[in-house]
Amino acid sequence: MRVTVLCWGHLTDYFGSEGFELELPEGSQIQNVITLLEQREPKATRLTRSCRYALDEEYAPLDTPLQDGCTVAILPPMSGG
Amino acid sequence: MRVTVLCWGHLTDYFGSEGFELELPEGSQIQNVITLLEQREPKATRLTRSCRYALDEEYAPLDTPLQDGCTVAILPPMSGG
Amino acid sequence: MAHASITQDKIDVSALTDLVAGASNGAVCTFIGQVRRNSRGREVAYLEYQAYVPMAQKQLFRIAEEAEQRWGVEVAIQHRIGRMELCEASVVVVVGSPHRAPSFEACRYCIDTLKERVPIWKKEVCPDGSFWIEGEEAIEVSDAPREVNP
Amino acid sequence: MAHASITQDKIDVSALTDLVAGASNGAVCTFIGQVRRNSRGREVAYLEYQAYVPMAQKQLFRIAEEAEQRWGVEVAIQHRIGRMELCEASVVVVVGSPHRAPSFEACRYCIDTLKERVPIWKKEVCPDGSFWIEGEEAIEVSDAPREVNP
Repeated sequence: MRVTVLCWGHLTDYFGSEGFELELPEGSQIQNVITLLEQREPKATRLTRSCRYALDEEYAPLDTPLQDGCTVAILPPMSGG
Repeated sequence: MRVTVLCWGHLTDYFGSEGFELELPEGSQIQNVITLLEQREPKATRLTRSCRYALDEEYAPLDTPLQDGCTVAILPPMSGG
Repeated sequence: MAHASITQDKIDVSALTDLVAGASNGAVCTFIGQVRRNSRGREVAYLEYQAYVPMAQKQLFRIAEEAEQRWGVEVAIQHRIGRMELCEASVVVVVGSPHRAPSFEACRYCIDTLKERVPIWKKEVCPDGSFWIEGEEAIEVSDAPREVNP
Repeated sequence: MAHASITQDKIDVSALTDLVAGASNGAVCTFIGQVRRNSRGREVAYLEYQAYVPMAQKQLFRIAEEAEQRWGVEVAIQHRIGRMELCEASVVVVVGSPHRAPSFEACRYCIDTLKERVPIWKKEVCPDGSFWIEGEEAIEVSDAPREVNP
Protein backbone atom coordinates (compact mmCIF):
# COMPACT_ATOMS: atom_id res chain seq x y z
CA MET A 1 0.00 0.00 0.00
CA ARG A 2 0.98 3.61 -0.52
CA VAL A 3 1.08 6.07 2.36
CA THR A 4 1.64 9.84 2.30
CA VAL A 5 4.10 11.13 4.91
CA LEU A 6 4.15 14.73 6.14
CA CYS A 7 6.52 16.37 8.56
CA TRP A 8 7.38 19.78 10.03
CA GLY A 9 9.94 21.71 12.02
CA HIS A 10 13.52 20.46 11.96
CA LEU A 11 12.36 17.25 10.25
CA THR A 12 11.89 19.23 7.05
CA ASP A 13 15.67 19.72 7.06
CA TYR A 14 15.92 15.95 6.52
CA PHE A 15 12.78 15.05 4.65
CA GLY A 16 11.63 18.27 2.98
CA SER A 17 8.44 20.11 3.67
CA GLU A 18 6.43 18.92 0.67
CA GLY A 19 5.48 15.47 1.94
CA PHE A 20 6.26 12.27 0.06
CA GLU A 21 4.89 8.80 -0.53
CA LEU A 22 6.11 5.49 0.85
CA GLU A 23 5.32 1.97 -0.33
CA LEU A 24 4.66 -0.31 2.65
CA PRO A 25 3.57 -3.94 3.08
CA GLU A 26 -0.02 -4.66 4.12
CA GLY A 27 -0.50 -4.64 7.89
CA SER A 28 2.04 -1.86 8.45
CA GLN A 29 1.67 0.50 11.41
CA ILE A 30 2.86 4.05 12.05
CA GLN A 31 5.90 2.46 13.72
CA ASN A 32 6.96 0.98 10.38
CA VAL A 33 6.98 4.43 8.77
CA ILE A 34 9.20 5.74 11.55
CA THR A 35 11.60 2.79 11.27
CA LEU A 36 11.90 3.34 7.53
CA LEU A 37 12.63 7.05 7.97
CA GLU A 38 15.25 6.36 10.65
CA GLN A 39 16.99 3.95 8.31
CA ARG A 40 17.02 6.51 5.51
CA GLU A 41 18.22 9.38 7.70
CA PRO A 42 20.12 8.09 10.77
CA LYS A 43 20.63 11.67 12.00
CA ALA A 44 16.88 12.06 12.49
CA THR A 45 17.11 10.74 16.04
CA ARG A 46 14.22 12.70 17.47
CA LEU A 47 11.60 10.83 15.46
CA THR A 48 10.70 8.48 18.27
CA ARG A 49 12.30 10.38 21.12
CA SER A 50 10.12 13.47 20.98
CA CYS A 51 7.57 13.36 18.13
CA ARG A 52 3.86 12.64 18.15
CA TYR A 53 2.01 11.17 15.20
CA ALA A 54 -1.26 11.69 13.38
CA LEU A 55 -3.16 9.43 11.04
CA ASP A 56 -5.48 11.31 8.69
CA GLU A 57 -5.35 14.46 10.81
CA GLU A 58 -6.01 12.81 14.18
CA TYR A 59 -3.48 11.97 16.88
CA ALA A 60 -2.62 8.26 16.78
CA PRO A 61 -0.20 5.98 18.68
CA LEU A 62 2.73 4.18 17.05
CA ASP A 63 0.88 0.87 16.77
CA THR A 64 -1.99 2.30 14.71
CA PRO A 65 -2.54 0.17 11.57
CA LEU A 66 -2.37 1.96 8.23
CA GLN A 67 -4.63 1.74 5.17
CA ASP A 68 -3.78 2.29 1.53
CA GLY A 69 -4.05 6.01 0.70
CA CYS A 70 -3.81 7.23 4.28
CA THR A 71 -1.69 10.15 5.49
CA VAL A 72 0.80 9.84 8.34
CA ALA A 73 1.99 13.08 9.92
CA ILE A 74 5.07 13.27 12.13
CA LEU A 75 4.70 16.09 14.61
CA PRO A 76 7.72 17.45 16.50
CA PRO A 77 7.06 19.26 19.82
CA MET A 78 4.82 22.17 18.92
CA SER A 79 5.47 25.85 19.31
CA GLY A 80 2.27 27.60 18.34
CA GLY A 81 0.97 30.51 20.32
CA MET B 1 -13.97 75.22 60.79
CA ARG B 2 -15.60 74.63 57.43
CA VAL B 3 -15.50 71.27 55.75
CA THR B 4 -16.64 70.26 52.27
CA VAL B 5 -18.71 67.05 52.11
CA LEU B 6 -19.07 64.97 48.98
CA CYS B 7 -21.15 61.86 48.42
CA TRP B 8 -22.22 59.44 45.67
CA GLY B 9 -24.61 56.67 44.78
CA HIS B 10 -27.89 56.50 46.68
CA LEU B 11 -26.60 59.13 49.12
CA THR B 12 -27.08 61.75 46.42
CA ASP B 13 -30.82 61.05 46.69
CA TYR B 14 -30.59 62.49 50.23
CA PHE B 15 -27.77 64.98 50.06
CA GLY B 16 -27.48 65.93 46.38
CA SER B 17 -24.55 65.29 44.12
CA GLU B 18 -23.00 68.74 44.19
CA GLY B 19 -21.30 68.57 47.57
CA PHE B 20 -21.92 71.06 50.36
CA GLU B 21 -20.18 72.73 53.25
CA LEU B 22 -20.56 72.08 56.97
CA GLU B 23 -19.50 74.23 59.91
CA LEU B 24 -17.91 72.07 62.62
CA PRO B 25 -16.22 72.76 65.94
CA GLU B 26 -12.42 72.53 66.16
CA GLY B 27 -11.22 69.00 66.89
CA SER B 28 -13.99 67.34 64.87
CA GLN B 29 -13.41 63.97 63.25
CA ILE B 30 -15.01 62.27 60.24
CA GLN B 31 -17.37 60.60 62.71
CA ASN B 32 -18.82 64.01 63.60
CA VAL B 33 -19.70 64.65 59.95
CA ILE B 34 -21.50 61.32 59.77
CA THR B 35 -23.42 61.98 62.99
CA LEU B 36 -24.53 65.36 61.67
CA LEU B 37 -25.74 63.88 58.38
CA GLU B 38 -27.64 61.11 60.18
CA GLN B 39 -29.41 63.69 62.29
CA ARG B 40 -30.40 65.71 59.24
CA GLU B 41 -31.59 62.69 57.23
CA PRO B 42 -32.61 59.80 59.51
CA LYS B 43 -33.41 57.63 56.46
CA ALA B 44 -29.74 57.63 55.46
CA THR B 45 -29.05 54.56 57.59
CA ARG B 46 -26.26 53.14 55.47
CA LEU B 47 -23.85 55.95 56.27
CA THR B 48 -22.05 54.02 58.98
CA ARG B 49 -23.30 50.56 58.12
CA SER B 50 -21.73 50.22 54.69
CA CYS B 51 -19.81 53.34 53.64
CA ARG B 52 -16.11 54.08 53.62
CA TYR B 53 -14.66 57.57 53.98
CA ALA B 54 -11.94 59.66 52.43
CA LEU B 55 -10.19 62.77 53.67
CA ASP B 56 -8.71 64.90 50.89
CA GLU B 57 -8.90 62.01 48.38
CA GLU B 58 -7.34 59.33 50.59
CA TYR B 59 -9.13 56.58 52.52
CA ALA B 60 -9.40 57.51 56.19
CA PRO B 61 -11.01 55.91 59.28
CA LEU B 62 -13.89 57.48 61.21
CA ASP B 63 -11.64 58.88 63.94
CA THR B 64 -9.50 60.92 61.54
CA PRO B 65 -9.25 64.55 62.74
CA LEU B 66 -10.36 67.25 60.32
CA GLN B 67 -8.75 70.56 59.40
CA ASP B 68 -10.37 73.76 58.21
CA GLY B 69 -10.85 73.64 54.43
CA CYS B 70 -10.58 69.86 54.11
CA THR B 71 -12.85 67.64 52.03
CA VAL B 72 -14.64 64.63 53.47
CA ALA B 73 -15.99 62.09 50.96
CA ILE B 74 -18.56 59.48 51.89
CA LEU B 75 -18.14 56.44 49.69
CA PRO B 76 -20.90 53.82 49.43
CA PRO B 77 -19.90 50.30 48.32
CA MET B 78 -18.35 50.76 44.91
CA SER B 79 -19.48 49.35 41.60
CA GLY B 80 -16.84 50.30 39.08
CA GLY B 81 -15.64 47.84 36.50
CA MET C 1 5.39 53.81 33.92
CA ALA C 2 1.78 52.78 34.35
CA HIS C 3 -1.07 54.39 32.43
CA ALA C 4 -4.39 54.99 34.17
CA SER C 5 -7.17 57.42 33.46
CA ILE C 6 -10.84 58.22 33.81
CA THR C 7 -12.54 59.33 30.60
CA GLN C 8 -15.90 60.57 29.39
CA ASP C 9 -15.23 59.27 25.88
CA LYS C 10 -15.49 55.87 24.25
CA ILE C 11 -12.49 53.76 25.20
CA ASP C 12 -10.10 53.05 22.34
CA VAL C 13 -8.87 49.52 23.12
CA SER C 14 -6.37 49.54 20.31
CA ALA C 15 -4.75 52.80 21.42
CA LEU C 16 -4.57 51.52 24.99
CA THR C 17 -2.98 48.29 23.77
CA ASP C 18 -0.30 50.20 21.89
CA LEU C 19 0.84 51.69 25.21
CA VAL C 20 1.93 48.32 26.60
CA ALA C 21 2.50 46.08 23.56
CA GLY C 22 6.08 46.94 22.65
CA ALA C 23 8.45 44.39 21.13
CA SER C 24 9.85 43.43 24.54
CA ASN C 25 6.50 41.81 25.31
CA GLY C 26 5.31 38.56 23.76
CA ALA C 27 2.01 38.45 25.65
CA VAL C 28 -0.83 40.93 26.01
CA CYS C 29 -3.85 40.18 28.19
CA THR C 30 -6.84 42.50 27.93
CA PHE C 31 -9.98 42.69 30.03
CA ILE C 32 -12.99 44.61 28.77
CA GLY C 33 -15.97 45.27 31.03
CA GLN C 34 -18.97 46.20 28.93
CA VAL C 35 -22.64 47.01 29.43
CA ARG C 36 -24.68 43.85 29.65
CA ARG C 37 -28.34 43.62 28.69
CA ASN C 38 -29.35 41.68 31.79
CA SER C 39 -28.56 42.38 35.40
CA ARG C 40 -30.07 40.71 38.46
CA GLY C 41 -32.93 39.39 36.33
CA ARG C 42 -33.77 42.83 34.91
CA GLU C 43 -33.36 44.20 31.46
CA VAL C 44 -30.97 47.15 31.35
CA ALA C 45 -31.62 50.12 29.04
CA TYR C 46 -28.29 51.84 29.70
CA LEU C 47 -25.83 52.57 32.51
CA GLU C 48 -24.58 55.75 34.09
CA TYR C 49 -21.23 55.71 35.87
CA GLN C 50 -20.16 58.41 38.26
CA ALA C 51 -16.78 58.73 39.97
CA TYR C 52 -14.98 60.71 42.61
CA VAL C 53 -12.71 61.63 39.75
CA PRO C 54 -9.47 62.85 41.38
CA MET C 55 -9.45 60.04 43.94
CA ALA C 56 -10.41 57.45 41.31
CA GLN C 57 -7.52 58.60 39.10
CA LYS C 58 -5.08 58.20 41.96
CA GLN C 59 -6.39 54.78 42.96
CA LEU C 60 -6.42 53.50 39.38
CA PHE C 61 -2.86 54.62 38.90
CA ARG C 62 -1.72 52.99 42.13
CA ILE C 63 -3.32 49.69 41.17
CA ALA C 64 -1.60 49.80 37.79
CA GLU C 65 1.74 50.57 39.45
CA GLU C 66 1.31 47.84 42.05
CA ALA C 67 0.67 45.33 39.27
CA GLU C 68 3.66 46.56 37.27
CA GLN C 69 5.97 46.16 40.23
CA ARG C 70 4.62 42.88 41.50
CA TRP C 71 4.59 41.08 38.13
CA GLY C 72 7.17 43.04 36.13
CA VAL C 73 4.59 43.90 33.47
CA GLU C 74 3.29 47.02 31.71
CA VAL C 75 -0.25 48.14 32.52
CA ALA C 76 -2.75 50.53 30.94
CA ILE C 77 -6.20 51.04 32.50
CA GLN C 78 -9.00 53.29 31.42
CA HIS C 79 -12.41 53.64 33.07
CA ARG C 80 -15.20 55.54 31.39
CA ILE C 81 -17.85 57.56 33.23
CA GLY C 82 -21.17 59.04 32.13
CA ARG C 83 -23.84 57.29 30.10
CA MET C 84 -23.04 54.02 28.32
CA GLU C 85 -25.19 51.98 25.96
CA LEU C 86 -25.33 48.19 25.65
CA CYS C 87 -22.02 46.63 24.53
CA GLU C 88 -20.05 49.80 25.22
CA ALA C 89 -16.95 49.31 27.35
CA SER C 90 -16.98 50.84 30.82
CA VAL C 91 -13.46 49.67 31.67
CA VAL C 92 -10.47 48.27 29.82
CA VAL C 93 -7.32 46.82 31.43
CA VAL C 94 -4.41 45.90 29.15
CA VAL C 95 -1.28 44.17 30.44
CA GLY C 96 1.81 43.48 28.36
CA SER C 97 4.56 41.15 29.55
CA PRO C 98 7.32 39.00 28.11
CA HIS C 99 5.47 35.75 28.94
CA ARG C 100 1.81 34.95 29.30
CA ALA C 101 1.26 33.87 32.91
CA PRO C 102 2.08 37.26 34.49
CA SER C 103 -0.08 39.08 31.93
CA PHE C 104 -3.13 37.05 32.99
CA GLU C 105 -2.42 37.34 36.70
CA ALA C 106 -1.74 41.07 36.65
CA CYS C 107 -4.79 41.77 34.49
CA ARG C 108 -7.03 39.82 36.84
CA TYR C 109 -5.50 41.59 39.84
CA CYS C 110 -6.17 45.00 38.32
CA ILE C 111 -9.84 44.43 37.56
CA ASP C 112 -10.51 42.68 40.89
CA THR C 113 -8.78 45.41 42.88
CA LEU C 114 -10.38 48.19 40.86
CA LYS C 115 -13.81 46.92 41.85
CA GLU C 116 -12.88 46.99 45.53
CA ARG C 117 -10.96 50.18 45.76
CA VAL C 118 -11.67 52.72 43.03
CA PRO C 119 -14.48 55.15 43.92
CA ILE C 120 -16.78 54.64 40.92
CA TRP C 121 -20.49 53.85 41.05
CA LYS C 122 -22.96 52.73 38.47
CA LYS C 123 -26.64 53.40 38.09
CA GLU C 124 -28.60 50.86 36.08
CA VAL C 125 -31.40 52.46 34.15
CA CYS C 126 -34.08 49.84 33.44
CA PRO C 127 -37.50 50.17 31.79
CA ASP C 128 -39.15 49.83 35.22
CA GLY C 129 -36.89 52.03 37.31
CA SER C 130 -33.33 53.05 38.03
CA PHE C 131 -31.02 51.46 40.57
CA TRP C 132 -27.83 52.45 42.31
CA ILE C 133 -25.54 49.46 42.36
CA GLU C 134 -23.60 49.44 45.63
CA GLY C 135 -21.50 46.33 46.02
CA GLU C 136 -23.97 43.43 46.07
CA GLU C 137 -26.94 45.70 46.64
CA ALA C 138 -29.21 47.47 44.17
CA ILE C 139 -30.99 50.48 45.68
CA GLU C 140 -33.90 51.97 43.77
CA VAL C 141 -33.29 55.58 42.89
CA SER C 142 -35.64 57.75 44.93
CA ASP C 143 -38.03 60.07 43.14
CA ALA C 144 -38.32 62.23 46.23
CA PRO C 145 -37.17 65.82 45.74
CA ARG C 146 -33.54 66.20 46.72
CA GLU C 147 -32.34 68.72 49.24
CA VAL C 148 -29.18 69.98 47.68
CA ASN C 149 -28.09 71.82 50.81
CA PRO C 150 -29.37 69.89 53.83
CA MET D 1 -20.83 28.22 18.22
CA ALA D 2 -17.09 28.61 18.60
CA HIS D 3 -14.96 30.47 16.06
CA ALA D 4 -11.49 29.16 15.22
CA SER D 5 -9.30 29.63 12.20
CA ILE D 6 -5.80 29.67 10.79
CA THR D 7 -4.98 32.70 8.66
CA GLN D 8 -2.14 34.06 6.54
CA ASP D 9 -3.30 37.64 7.14
CA LYS D 10 -2.85 40.10 9.95
CA ILE D 11 -5.23 39.29 12.78
CA ASP D 12 -8.01 41.82 13.29
CA VAL D 13 -8.50 41.81 17.06
CA SER D 14 -11.49 44.09 16.90
CA ALA D 15 -13.34 41.94 14.36
CA LEU D 16 -12.60 38.83 16.43
CA THR D 17 -13.88 40.59 19.55
CA ASP D 18 -17.15 41.48 17.83
CA LEU D 19 -17.84 37.76 17.37
CA VAL D 20 -18.09 37.13 21.13
CA ALA D 21 -18.90 40.52 22.68
CA GLY D 22 -22.69 40.62 22.37
CA ALA D 23 -24.87 42.37 24.93
CA SER D 24 -25.40 39.15 26.89
CA ASN D 25 -21.74 39.35 27.94
CA GLY D 26 -20.42 41.85 30.46
CA ALA D 27 -16.83 40.57 30.34
CA VAL D 28 -14.40 40.03 27.49
CA CYS D 29 -10.92 38.61 28.11
CA THR D 30 -8.43 38.71 25.25
CA PHE D 31 -5.01 37.16 24.92
CA ILE D 32 -2.64 38.32 22.21
CA GLY D 33 0.59 36.45 21.51
CA GLN D 34 2.94 38.66 19.55
CA VAL D 35 6.46 38.55 18.16
CA ARG D 36 8.98 39.47 20.83
CA ARG D 37 12.37 41.00 20.09
CA ASN D 38 14.25 38.70 22.46
CA SER D 39 14.09 34.95 22.76
CA ARG D 40 16.41 32.72 24.74
CA GLY D 41 18.97 35.52 24.97
CA ARG D 42 18.98 36.10 21.19
CA GLU D 43 17.68 38.99 19.18
CA VAL D 44 14.90 37.97 16.82
CA ALA D 45 14.61 39.49 13.33
CA TYR D 46 11.25 37.91 12.50
CA LEU D 47 9.33 34.67 12.91
CA GLU D 48 7.93 32.16 10.49
CA TYR D 49 5.06 29.96 11.59
CA GLN D 50 4.07 26.80 9.76
CA ALA D 51 1.11 24.56 10.52
CA TYR D 52 -0.42 21.26 9.57
CA VAL D 53 -3.34 23.39 8.51
CA PRO D 54 -6.33 21.03 8.34
CA MET D 55 -5.41 19.31 11.61
CA ALA D 56 -4.61 22.63 13.29
CA GLN D 57 -8.01 24.01 12.26
CA LYS D 58 -9.75 21.00 13.79
CA GLN D 59 -7.76 21.13 17.00
CA LEU D 60 -8.25 24.88 17.43
CA PHE D 61 -11.96 24.51 16.94
CA ARG D 62 -12.17 21.66 19.46
CA ILE D 63 -10.31 23.68 22.07
CA ALA D 64 -12.66 26.61 21.53
CA GLU D 65 -15.69 24.31 21.83
CA GLU D 66 -14.34 22.61 24.96
CA ALA D 67 -13.89 26.01 26.59
CA GLU D 68 -17.37 27.13 25.56
CA GLN D 69 -18.96 24.06 27.07
CA ARG D 70 -16.87 23.91 30.22
CA TRP D 71 -17.25 27.57 31.17
CA GLY D 72 -20.45 28.59 29.35
CA VAL D 73 -18.63 31.30 27.41
CA GLU D 74 -18.19 32.38 23.79
CA VAL D 75 -14.78 31.86 22.20
CA ALA D 76 -13.04 33.12 19.07
CA ILE D 77 -9.46 32.06 18.26
CA GLN D 78 -7.31 32.93 15.31
CA HIS D 79 -3.73 31.79 14.68
CA ARG D 80 -1.66 33.33 11.95
CA ILE D 81 0.97 31.48 9.90
CA GLY D 82 3.74 32.65 7.59
CA ARG D 83 6.19 35.43 8.26
CA MET D 84 5.57 37.87 11.14
CA GLU D 85 7.48 40.97 12.14
CA LEU D 86 8.15 42.28 15.65
CA CYS D 87 4.97 43.23 17.54
CA GLU D 88 2.70 41.46 15.07
CA ALA D 89 0.19 39.07 16.63
CA SER D 90 0.68 35.37 15.95
CA VAL D 91 -2.38 34.32 17.94
CA VAL D 92 -5.43 35.97 19.45
CA VAL D 93 -7.94 34.34 21.81
CA VAL D 94 -11.07 36.29 22.75
CA VAL D 95 -13.58 35.04 25.31
CA GLY D 96 -16.89 36.72 26.11
CA SER D 97 -18.95 35.77 29.15
CA PRO D 98 -21.57 37.28 31.42
CA HIS D 99 -19.11 37.60 34.34
CA ARG D 100 -15.37 38.02 34.47
CA ALA D 101 -13.95 34.95 36.21
CA PRO D 102 -14.96 32.44 33.48
CA SER D 103 -13.66 34.73 30.75
CA PHE D 104 -10.17 34.72 32.32
CA GLU D 105 -10.18 31.00 33.02
CA ALA D 106 -11.43 29.98 29.59
CA CYS D 107 -9.00 32.33 27.83
CA ARG D 108 -6.07 30.94 29.78
CA TYR D 109 -7.22 27.39 29.07
CA CYS D 110 -7.40 28.05 25.33
CA ILE D 111 -3.90 29.49 24.99
CA ASP D 112 -2.33 26.88 27.27
CA THR D 113 -4.02 24.01 25.46
CA LEU D 114 -3.31 25.46 22.03
CA LYS D 115 0.40 25.36 22.80
CA GLU D 116 0.23 21.69 23.75
CA ARG D 117 -2.07 20.36 21.13
CA VAL D 118 -2.32 22.41 17.94
CA PRO D 119 0.20 21.37 15.26
CA ILE D 120 1.91 24.71 14.62
CA TRP D 121 5.66 25.37 14.67
CA LYS D 122 7.69 28.50 14.68
CA LYS D 123 11.08 29.26 13.23
CA GLU D 124 12.98 32.13 14.81
CA VAL D 125 15.05 34.00 12.29
CA CYS D 126 17.91 35.76 14.10
CA PRO D 127 20.85 37.77 12.76
CA ASP D 128 23.18 34.84 13.54
CA GLY D 129 21.08 31.93 12.34
CA SER D 130 17.61 30.43 12.24
CA PHE D 131 16.12 28.07 14.79
CA TRP D 132 13.22 25.66 14.84
CA ILE D 133 11.47 26.03 18.17
CA GLU D 134 10.25 22.63 19.30
CA GLY D 135 8.78 22.72 22.77
CA GLU D 136 11.61 23.80 25.06
CA GLU D 137 14.27 23.13 22.44
CA ALA D 138 15.69 25.39 19.76
CA ILE D 139 17.26 23.46 16.87
CA GLU D 140 19.45 25.34 14.46
CA VAL D 141 18.12 25.15 10.94
CA SER D 142 20.45 22.98 8.86
CA ASP D 143 22.09 24.49 5.82
CA ALA D 144 22.64 21.03 4.39
CA PRO D 145 20.86 20.40 1.10
CA ARG D 146 17.47 18.79 1.67
CA GLU D 147 16.42 15.57 0.06
CA VAL D 148 12.84 16.25 -0.85
CA ASN D 149 12.15 12.62 -1.69
CA PRO D 150 14.30 10.47 0.58
